[in-house]
Amino acid sequence: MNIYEKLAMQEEMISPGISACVGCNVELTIRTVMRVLGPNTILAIPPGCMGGVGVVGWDKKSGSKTPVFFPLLDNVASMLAGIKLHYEHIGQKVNVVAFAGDGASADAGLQCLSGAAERGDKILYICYDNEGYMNTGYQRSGTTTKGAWTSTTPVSRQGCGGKKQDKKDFPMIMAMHDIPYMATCNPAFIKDMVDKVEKAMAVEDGLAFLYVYNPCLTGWGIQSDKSIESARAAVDSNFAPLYEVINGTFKLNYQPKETIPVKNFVSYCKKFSHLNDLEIENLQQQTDSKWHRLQMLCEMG
Amino acid sequence: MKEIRLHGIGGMGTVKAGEILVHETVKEGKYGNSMPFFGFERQGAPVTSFVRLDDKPIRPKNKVYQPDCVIVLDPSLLVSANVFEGLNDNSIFVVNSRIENLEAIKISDRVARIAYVDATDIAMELLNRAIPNTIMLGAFARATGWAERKSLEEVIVKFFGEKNREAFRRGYDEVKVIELGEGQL
Amino acid sequence: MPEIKVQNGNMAAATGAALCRPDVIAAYPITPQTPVVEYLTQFKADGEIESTMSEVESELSAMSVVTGASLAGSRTFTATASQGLALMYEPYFRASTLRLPIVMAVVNREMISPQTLWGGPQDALCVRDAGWIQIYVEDNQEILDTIILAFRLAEDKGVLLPVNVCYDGFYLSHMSERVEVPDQASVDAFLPHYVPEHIKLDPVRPMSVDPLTNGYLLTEYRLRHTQGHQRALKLIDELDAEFANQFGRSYGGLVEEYCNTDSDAVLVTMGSMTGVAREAVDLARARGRKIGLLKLRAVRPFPGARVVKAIAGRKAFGVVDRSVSFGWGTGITFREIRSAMYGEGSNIPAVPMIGGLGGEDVTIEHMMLAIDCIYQAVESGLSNETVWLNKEIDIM
Amino acid sequence: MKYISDYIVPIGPEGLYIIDTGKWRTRRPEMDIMKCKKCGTCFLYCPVHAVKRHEDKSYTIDYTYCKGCGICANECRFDSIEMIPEEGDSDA
Repeated sequence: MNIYEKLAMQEEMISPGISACVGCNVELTIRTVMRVLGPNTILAIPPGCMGGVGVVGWDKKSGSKTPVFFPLLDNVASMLAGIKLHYEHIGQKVNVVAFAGDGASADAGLQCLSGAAERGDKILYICYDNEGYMNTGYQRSGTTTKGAWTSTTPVSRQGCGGKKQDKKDFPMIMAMHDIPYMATCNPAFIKDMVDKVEKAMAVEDGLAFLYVYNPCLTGWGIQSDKSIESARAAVDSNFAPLYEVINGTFKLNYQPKETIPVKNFVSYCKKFSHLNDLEIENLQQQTDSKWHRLQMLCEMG
Repeated sequence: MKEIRLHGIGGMGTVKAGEILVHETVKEGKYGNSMPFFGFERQGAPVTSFVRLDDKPIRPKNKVYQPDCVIVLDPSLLVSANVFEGLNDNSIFVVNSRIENLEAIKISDRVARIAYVDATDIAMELLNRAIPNTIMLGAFARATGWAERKSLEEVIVKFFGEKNREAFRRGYDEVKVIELGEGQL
Repeated sequence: MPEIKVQNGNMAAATGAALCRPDVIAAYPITPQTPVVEYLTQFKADGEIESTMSEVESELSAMSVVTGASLAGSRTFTATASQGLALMYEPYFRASTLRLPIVMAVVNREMISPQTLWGGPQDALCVRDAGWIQIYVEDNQEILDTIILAFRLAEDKGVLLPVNVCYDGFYLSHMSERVEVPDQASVDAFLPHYVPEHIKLDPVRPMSVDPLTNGYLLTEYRLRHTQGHQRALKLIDELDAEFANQFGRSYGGLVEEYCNTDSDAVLVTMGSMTGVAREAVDLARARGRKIGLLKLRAVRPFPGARVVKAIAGRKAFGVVDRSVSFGWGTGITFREIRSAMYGEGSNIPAVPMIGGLGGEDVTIEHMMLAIDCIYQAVESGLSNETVWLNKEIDIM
Repeated sequence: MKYISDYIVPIGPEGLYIIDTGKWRTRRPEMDIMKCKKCGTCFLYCPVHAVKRHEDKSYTIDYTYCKGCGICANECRFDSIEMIPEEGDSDA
């Protein structure tokens, strides 16, 4: 069955009419992954964009049609672990899934997620990285790219500023927990994403983690129709590569036919518009060195 | 109600000895409580433990300030700790010591009976380790009569194994008891 | 058949919890609660309990795991102390506002600074308005019995609230004494299975939990939450009687009075210091003072009516607190008791006293001093400033 | 099982309701059937899943909740979708 048939066949699990921004690729991501996950799922939506837009609704009227709840920003993985322990205790199979932003995952919620990963709690954790606290007005987070404008890393009238620190390499941090399955996804690569959700669902011996790189139209200043195009550029420039780590083995899932410069990706986003050539060159160098490291890890098999 | 204070050194089983006394008294249908003095407990640091024994439920859940009996598990504590502090009149002093160590210190005149035994020596001989607690419980049972000998022996064997039966008996048999009518040693 | 054992307070707590057959247990070690975690994991290793355990990485996760499990329908237990409770605060508040019948032992320990390990209920008293039921106990038997009772209380359909069973660190947690352990069958008879009917995350019947809710509806939830506490106010007394009927032990329910029928003044205490207070009351009475004792057990819901009944008509009362209400300069329960008295129009002299902070011992001397202070108020007809008992004894 | 949810715990119908996101639209995507190659790209990328797939493998756009983002038009490799400005606010 091809991807079109598969997705068309599966029930839409998120009600229409949620108030995500026009063109939001996180809305696309949650709709897609929830179609794959299906009704036998308990969904956690911590504070963040998807909570804000109404995914925690009720009774097929709005939001998720599966059981859904708001965990706290900093305890997503632990609450899910508790739910999963209950279902394991009574011997019932249920997908217990987090759909959480980078703030709830890589910053405030990292301790709980790390603990759950180490303990091998059998949950599926999906982190959508839109590089900041977008639901509260675009503040910086640990995963914001260096140099990016955010409301807490402003740019001066002279055109200087933006985030001073490097982006936290969150998928790599999770991979190094030696969990059974870790994969990166991108909304421009739907088939790849669907495959990875299916693999993650099949994991039975620990935590499965999916990282989705979701450029934020409103927060980053991207035209709504370029939502997917800009996301694709992040992959094609090797800035946000697609790879998976299965029981410690790295595998590259996509090699651009022709790698584009990071500058091309950056040019989609107003949040980088103040960067000078040197700053963009630094981003390019960092991207190259991380890509090189990833290739080495993949070559190790 | 009888109140007891145990002085020991970390690693000697001071707290456990106090608990054993409670186990014995409860086994006999009576009441007791035992509580360590809570510090940062480490090997080699002084440890104090408090025990109360009674025929009826015991209400105070705190430290013992006026003990009727003091058990000292190591002779060094005779010098380094204030083992006579707050002692009740006519109290009983049970100590792991040779007679020479006792002769070197001033015994409180509130002590009416001294019971001493070289428990470290016996422990090294029987257990190959300087853990005098079960020997001292034997000495305590003999010196005070506040614990049933058989019953206490059973509790000790249950907690510490058969090897300690002999240790307890040696303590019971070898302890020397001196009545201090006039506060003289 | 019940079994007579010697247990320290932590073992009594672990044993009580085990008898309630929790489905999921998650706890993180912290002095002086650590042995509770060790005992429960040992029970599990030995096959004595069927609970699923989670060795969490923090108290934040301990509370979060039991919250999640309870949301899915499990009976859950955890335990903590001081800084651990503080770290839990966020999911702690939420457990009560989601009306999840979690039972958590709090092994009371002072809050830092300065760095301290020792006992004192400042930790739990500071979160008394986070919606939980809080019961403070006096001895190890009461720890075990109250945990069993706490599950009945928490899971009652009219209550549906989490319960803290609070006991003093070290003074009870590390003190060994005689404890009668009920047999499993009688506990099973007292405590039926937990079947959630108010909230459950289950794909069979999808529901959303905590949709964004406006203030109008939030007010309704708060109102119902307080009604749960009102129901608990009645039920704690009723369950005490039912428990006594089945197990032969009673603790007075919300409060316990001692030598208080003919008293002309009342001493109020809470927790493990109450035992020494009983001795002091006996001694004072032998010396001709008609002092009565009130032991506060429930702090939430606050047993206003029973407190008033125990104190009203006397000439004065005094409260020995092992906690500080900053800004008031008194102990915490003193303020609560005084509020209850004032609410009933009773304005007799009241003496706030603070003792035993940071695990300092509250001795018979302290309690005799406390009684003296209360009788000074009886004679002067005036309320006192806070008496800091340990400092006063040092000066004397 | 009937849950006793009223005001005990925050569950139930007090959540957010379906928003008429169709009203947000300033431009509407119009598909030229003649140019469409039924590749399904628009179906994959529509964030609100407004593109419907039919049994004959054809695709149409359901405007009920379409927010008019323009992703479908931008992604279509065959230029079969064009964004047309909405005329007035007749459906507002």
